[in-house]
Amino acid sequence: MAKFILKRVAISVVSMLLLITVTFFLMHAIPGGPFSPGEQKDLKPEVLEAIRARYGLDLPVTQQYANYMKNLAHGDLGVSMKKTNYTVNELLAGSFPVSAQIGMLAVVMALIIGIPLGIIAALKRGSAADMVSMVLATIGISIPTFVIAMLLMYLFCMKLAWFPTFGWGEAKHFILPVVCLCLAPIANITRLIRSSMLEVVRQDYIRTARAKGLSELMVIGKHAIRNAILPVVTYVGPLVASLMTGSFAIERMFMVPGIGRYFVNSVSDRDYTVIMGVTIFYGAFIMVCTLLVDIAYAWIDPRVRFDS
Amino acid sequence: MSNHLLEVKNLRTHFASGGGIVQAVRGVDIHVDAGEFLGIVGESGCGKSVTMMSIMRLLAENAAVKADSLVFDGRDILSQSEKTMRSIRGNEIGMIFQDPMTSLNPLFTVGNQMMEHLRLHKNMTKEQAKARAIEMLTTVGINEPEKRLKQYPHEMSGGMRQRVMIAIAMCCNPKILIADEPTTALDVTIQAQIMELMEDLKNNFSTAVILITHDLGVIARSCSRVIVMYGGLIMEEGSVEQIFYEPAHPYTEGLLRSVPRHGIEEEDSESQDKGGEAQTVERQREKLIPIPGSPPDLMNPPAGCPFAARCEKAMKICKMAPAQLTEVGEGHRSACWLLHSQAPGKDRER
Amino acid sequence: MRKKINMFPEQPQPPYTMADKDIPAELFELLPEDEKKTDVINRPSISYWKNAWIKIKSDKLAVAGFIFLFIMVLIAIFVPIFSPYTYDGQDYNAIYQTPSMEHLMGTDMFGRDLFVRVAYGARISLTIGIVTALVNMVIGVLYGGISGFFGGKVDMLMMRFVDVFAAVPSLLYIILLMMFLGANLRSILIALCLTYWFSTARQTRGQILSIRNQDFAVAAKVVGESNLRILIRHLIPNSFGPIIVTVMFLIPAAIFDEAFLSFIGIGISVPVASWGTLANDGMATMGAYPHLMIFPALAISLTMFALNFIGDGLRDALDPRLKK
Amino acid sequence: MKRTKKVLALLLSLCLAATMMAGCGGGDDSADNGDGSSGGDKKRITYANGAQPEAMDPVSSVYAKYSILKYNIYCGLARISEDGVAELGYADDYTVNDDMTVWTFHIREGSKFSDGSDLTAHDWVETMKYHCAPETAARSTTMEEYVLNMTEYVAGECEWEDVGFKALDDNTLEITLAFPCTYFLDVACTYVPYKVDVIKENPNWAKNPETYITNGPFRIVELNDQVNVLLEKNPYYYDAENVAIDEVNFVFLDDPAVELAAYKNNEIQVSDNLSAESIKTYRDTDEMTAAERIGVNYLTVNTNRISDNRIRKALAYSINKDALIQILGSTNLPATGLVPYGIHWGDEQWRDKAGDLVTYDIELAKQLLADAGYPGGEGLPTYKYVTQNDEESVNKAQALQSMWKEVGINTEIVTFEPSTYWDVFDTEDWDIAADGWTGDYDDPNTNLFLWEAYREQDPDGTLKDARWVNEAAAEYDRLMKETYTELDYETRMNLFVEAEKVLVDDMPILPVFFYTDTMLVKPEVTGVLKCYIGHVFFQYADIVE
Repeated sequence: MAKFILKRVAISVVSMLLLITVTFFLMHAIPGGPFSPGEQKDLKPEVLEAIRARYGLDLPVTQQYANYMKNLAHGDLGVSMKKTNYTVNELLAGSFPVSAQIGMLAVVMALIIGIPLGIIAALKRGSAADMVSMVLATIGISIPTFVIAMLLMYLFCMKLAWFPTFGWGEAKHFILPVVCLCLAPIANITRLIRSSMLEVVRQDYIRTARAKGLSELMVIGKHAIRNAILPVVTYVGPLVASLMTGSFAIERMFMVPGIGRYFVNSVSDRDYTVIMGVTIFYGAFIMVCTLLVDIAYAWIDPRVRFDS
Repeated sequence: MSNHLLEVKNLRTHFASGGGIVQAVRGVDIHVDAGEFLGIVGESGCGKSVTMMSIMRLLAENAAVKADSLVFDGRDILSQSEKTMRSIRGNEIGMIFQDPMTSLNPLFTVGNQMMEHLRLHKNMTKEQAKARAIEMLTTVGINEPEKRLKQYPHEMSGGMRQRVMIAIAMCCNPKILIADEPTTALDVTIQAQIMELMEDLKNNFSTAVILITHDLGVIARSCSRVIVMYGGLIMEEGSVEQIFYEPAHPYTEGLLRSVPRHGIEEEDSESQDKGGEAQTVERQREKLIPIPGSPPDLMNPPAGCPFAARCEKAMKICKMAPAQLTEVGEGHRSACWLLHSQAPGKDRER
Repeated sequence: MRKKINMFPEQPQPPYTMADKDIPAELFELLPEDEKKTDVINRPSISYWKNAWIKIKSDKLAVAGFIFLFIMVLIAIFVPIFSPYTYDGQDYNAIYQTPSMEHLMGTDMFGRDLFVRVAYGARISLTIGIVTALVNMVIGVLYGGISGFFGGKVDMLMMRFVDVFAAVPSLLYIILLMMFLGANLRSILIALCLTYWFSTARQTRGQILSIRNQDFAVAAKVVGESNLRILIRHLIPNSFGPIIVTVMFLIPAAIFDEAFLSFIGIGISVPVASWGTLANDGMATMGAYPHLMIFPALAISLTMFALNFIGDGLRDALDPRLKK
Repeated sequence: MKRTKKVLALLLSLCLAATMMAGCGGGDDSADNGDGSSGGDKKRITYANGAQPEAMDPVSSVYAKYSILKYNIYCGLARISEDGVAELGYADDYTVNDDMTVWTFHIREGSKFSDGSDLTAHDWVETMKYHCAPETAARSTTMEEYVLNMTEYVAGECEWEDVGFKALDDNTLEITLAFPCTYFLDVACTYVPYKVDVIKENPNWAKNPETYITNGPFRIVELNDQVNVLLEKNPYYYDAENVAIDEVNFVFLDDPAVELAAYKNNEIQVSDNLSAESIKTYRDTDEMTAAERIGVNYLTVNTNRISDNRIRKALAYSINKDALIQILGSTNLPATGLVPYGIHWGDEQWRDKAGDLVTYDIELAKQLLADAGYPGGEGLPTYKYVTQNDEESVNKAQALQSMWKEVGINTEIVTFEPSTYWDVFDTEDWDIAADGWTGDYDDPNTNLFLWEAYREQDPDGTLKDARWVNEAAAEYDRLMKETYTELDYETRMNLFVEAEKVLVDDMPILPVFFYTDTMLVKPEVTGVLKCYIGHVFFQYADIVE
């Protein structure tokens, strides 16, 4: 187990290095920059140069890269080039908890709703319940999130005015974003569980369990679900990572002060340090989530535990 | 006639499938007595497993079971509640399956899987169940049972897993053990060990065993009585000797000619006293003749004898009507028109 | 399947039983060889692909999906050709019209016919979906195939490479690449093609690994076929079913991502519009002219529906593990 | 069963942990959630500020997103009056010399910062010294070109002592200009004092309401990143007695559709980031006000590529501005020249007095095109039209594309993000580029100076080769140069008229719109001022039931 984790951590470190490097140079390769002369016509070239020098942008890119890596080694992600006075660490610390909060709620909702729905669909295969949950699940993955967000916004914020259109901190601000975020995962989990459940109930060990005279509750609740849940565990890792790090569309629509907006805005602002910070954070978070999922997987599935 | 432990009369099991109704079992009579070792043999798809699953009422929802009588231990199986059935399954009737690699749940320890129904059926405490599990593992010949209880199926070999399966099936002291091709997926040497184990268990626990197999060799060494099935019907039944030395049905003959019998070969080296049988083996090894053709389509079963199309002695009547089981000897019955009084001699050459 | 059917239909009474004593003697004549066979319904052994085809045909949702998609393709091809309107033809006397016989889906702020624009958007979106899926399939299958087939160090290296890149948030790369390449259809295709193939590669590798030691592959090796030939002729075709399913689900993913790029303003360039752009534009005036958003959103959603149903159908039909 | 429970328990605890984290992070916004609910019996106005200012620090903040906030929390030597014109602010008196180059302001006695500390003429000097110091490397400019030697100081070419910005005593500020300026009072509105000692001491001052010390009608009490800034009335403001509103909540909404919904729901009371839909909804109600802003939206033509001014004029005359305005659903006015409404000539609108120079005339456009040798556009290349990728710019581009197609001119639209657009603009790899400008003061110069030759220089001092460099341009420069020294008002205005005619006659730029500022204000809210440069002021506002 320890060896397995070590190996995974090693891969993650290499991945991170590569991620940082590729992002860094790709970011510098795209046209424009945080202090482009065209955008700041009214600034004297000398002043612009001074600003660029302050952020080390006057150095050759390779030198900037070296400096960045040096700071990174000390855990310093630098200061935002656009949001003056804010360090990237501060920005992440301020916005991540918000995204994490709604993300985690959405994950929990997705699990609580998706798993039973999928199980019911599989057990009552071909029944009306199956059809309904599958159609619902397909709807969930067929409508783009931003369209759903817009529709909910239109209906509940504009027409019915049940929810505020902006603001943050209270339960009423959470509900719509969480609903939007969890729809697609519910759909995916339902479908995943259904298909894995269908496969599992055909397995010999389920027949064995029945032949032992176990009740249906035991057969399904103990023997089938645990096996059927394995694919979901694999799915939940990346899901947790992507939901907790925020969705740009949702956060923009519902004015959520989360990290997801930095993800896109930093790129269009060419806020180099924030681009890097968000990427590193996101990449690391994904890797941690994947690692946790693998550990959880091994915990549930003894075969993996010993194979490593 | 209820003195049989299990008595099945005119069992019919049909499946609904996309294209129509599959008549998997089309009227089968089986009886098993306490302590008996019954073998059921036939090609895959002949209905032998479905018959057993029908008895256990473990078929999928798309199956329908009908029988003139299906009585186990004085109780009518078909009219029992699902709850009663659960108390029969695993408790009074144990069952083991073909592939030990997939028949155990990979995510639970062996001990967990052994103890769950012990606690359920016998109301044992955890400790009692554990003690019983250890005892059973020892009985089926597994070393260090306490350690094994904590292991997961994938940590064991196939043979050992089948022993565990047997232990699971036997630990509630069932009256009948149904073994559905228990050795097919195993190595030849392991096969012998498993069969030996089953014989021992039958003797020690006076459990009746129904052994389903397509391996005549396995039948020959262990069973006292044999049923030969084909196309959802019983073709022939009788004692091992009757079936092997006086087959009364061309299908049984065909089977005997087509199968190399490892089991017997091995037993051969162990027990020299069955010289005659050894000779048979010799003869058959010289000339292995497969039965041409393929089994009938049970979605549209033939009106007559299901084997007619492949039978080299088939007559016109064979295609028109099925033959009923006809007594040919003490407890030896065969369903073949050749046994009809008007039929020509059995040795008519084609 | 749930229909109540009589599970035990009446069986014809056999004309004779063993108990009959007066069966015509000719019936005990040997059955001629040619008459024997008539009884055996030797169902032709059905190949994997034929079986899949039969299954797919019986899957109503998948068939509906195929039909919808086919109609959508026809619309995409023919509506822009035969419509009296063009996707960029503006008519200031007809702005913001609601659906009518003249304009089936109404008109937008420039008086452009929305139906033609949606049809034209279908070209863009479907092109993006299909091209992305195909390119990724080719890259992924080859990469995964080579990795899985050669195994060992090659596999280790190739898969670590995939691991590393797959760990990276792909959307960020799509955005960066789009900015690098400029906002147009070609850039979208390049960006999506560069970032999607990891899952296909991983899956192909898994498939190849699981079958490369099966008899037929070993047999081919014994016969002396070259590695490449074994890979292309034997292994890849045999692992194609599950891969096709994965690739199938790439199409909706690509269409979605393109819509998202449009949403954040780096999609394809005006006046050409994809469904994503149309839906996004429609949002701006959703309160007053909901049709501008509803029709493109419907087009996206229904197509996603169709693609998902087809994907599900294909999975049921092609995935050998799910065989009944 | 047990293990399954464990999984659930793990998930739940993870969730709880996340919630707790969030709780800690969001702890400081518990008092107010920026949701616009009115705070007790206080008079509060909630205003949607568009997107959040990218920086709260006045030396780093470049865009209007911050300046609206800035002029509600800071006040300069002069301020914008209730009528929207410049009047004295923290200076209660001023004198100016005859050639309009030395302005001496008298700062009000007893002026205070919002923390109660003294505010003197030295604070203005310190502010300018800090803002313009080369080592500050400020991203925003502060009208430094007006002050003698200030640009040199910014560039590090001279000492602070040489700069014409001096405190003669605690209450006297003497500003020596680089050139004569009649409208300097307008400029003086922008000279606001920062609390420089705090700023220098605490680099994080702008993130904390405690250290965010200002001198305007309001001061900051709450700062929630990405959510809102809450202002309260500043009791130390010199004119505090005339500020009726207790609190102004600046919330950050970057989507006009959301803003409209918020306004409809009365979550915000003042909205000025309007979509076409909002304008359509409220156009004929009293809640909407539209006022001219001294800005003009125009297209710059690459005269190097389209050197024939007949083609440029054809482009200009084929723009149906009325239709364009209707399509975009805006309240902008068709630009008939380059000096917009809102610039005055005496008491009249400058534009009305100077007359219309460009109108929609498609026949003329076709004629011009034919004269240039391209009848029906035959033989013309497809022009590359570059623009930003925001919705309005893209819509405008599509409409223009279609209008030009009418006369046979084909264009290709290429969009860029705001962050790269101006770099692309500088590459001059385009034929037509979207552009626009909002002036700073009520004088034609604020718009017309844009096309003076010096603006078109590369850093090495040479003229950019793609820009307007022909004889007409030389004539234009000459006329503009005269306006700087001409002190007679009428003569000077007439020089501007002549210059504008030269410009429009050669058409290096194609005027499209004069901007108007639209704003929605709930009926119970009065006195919200939108000034001629588009800024919203709340100091004169009130809520009446």
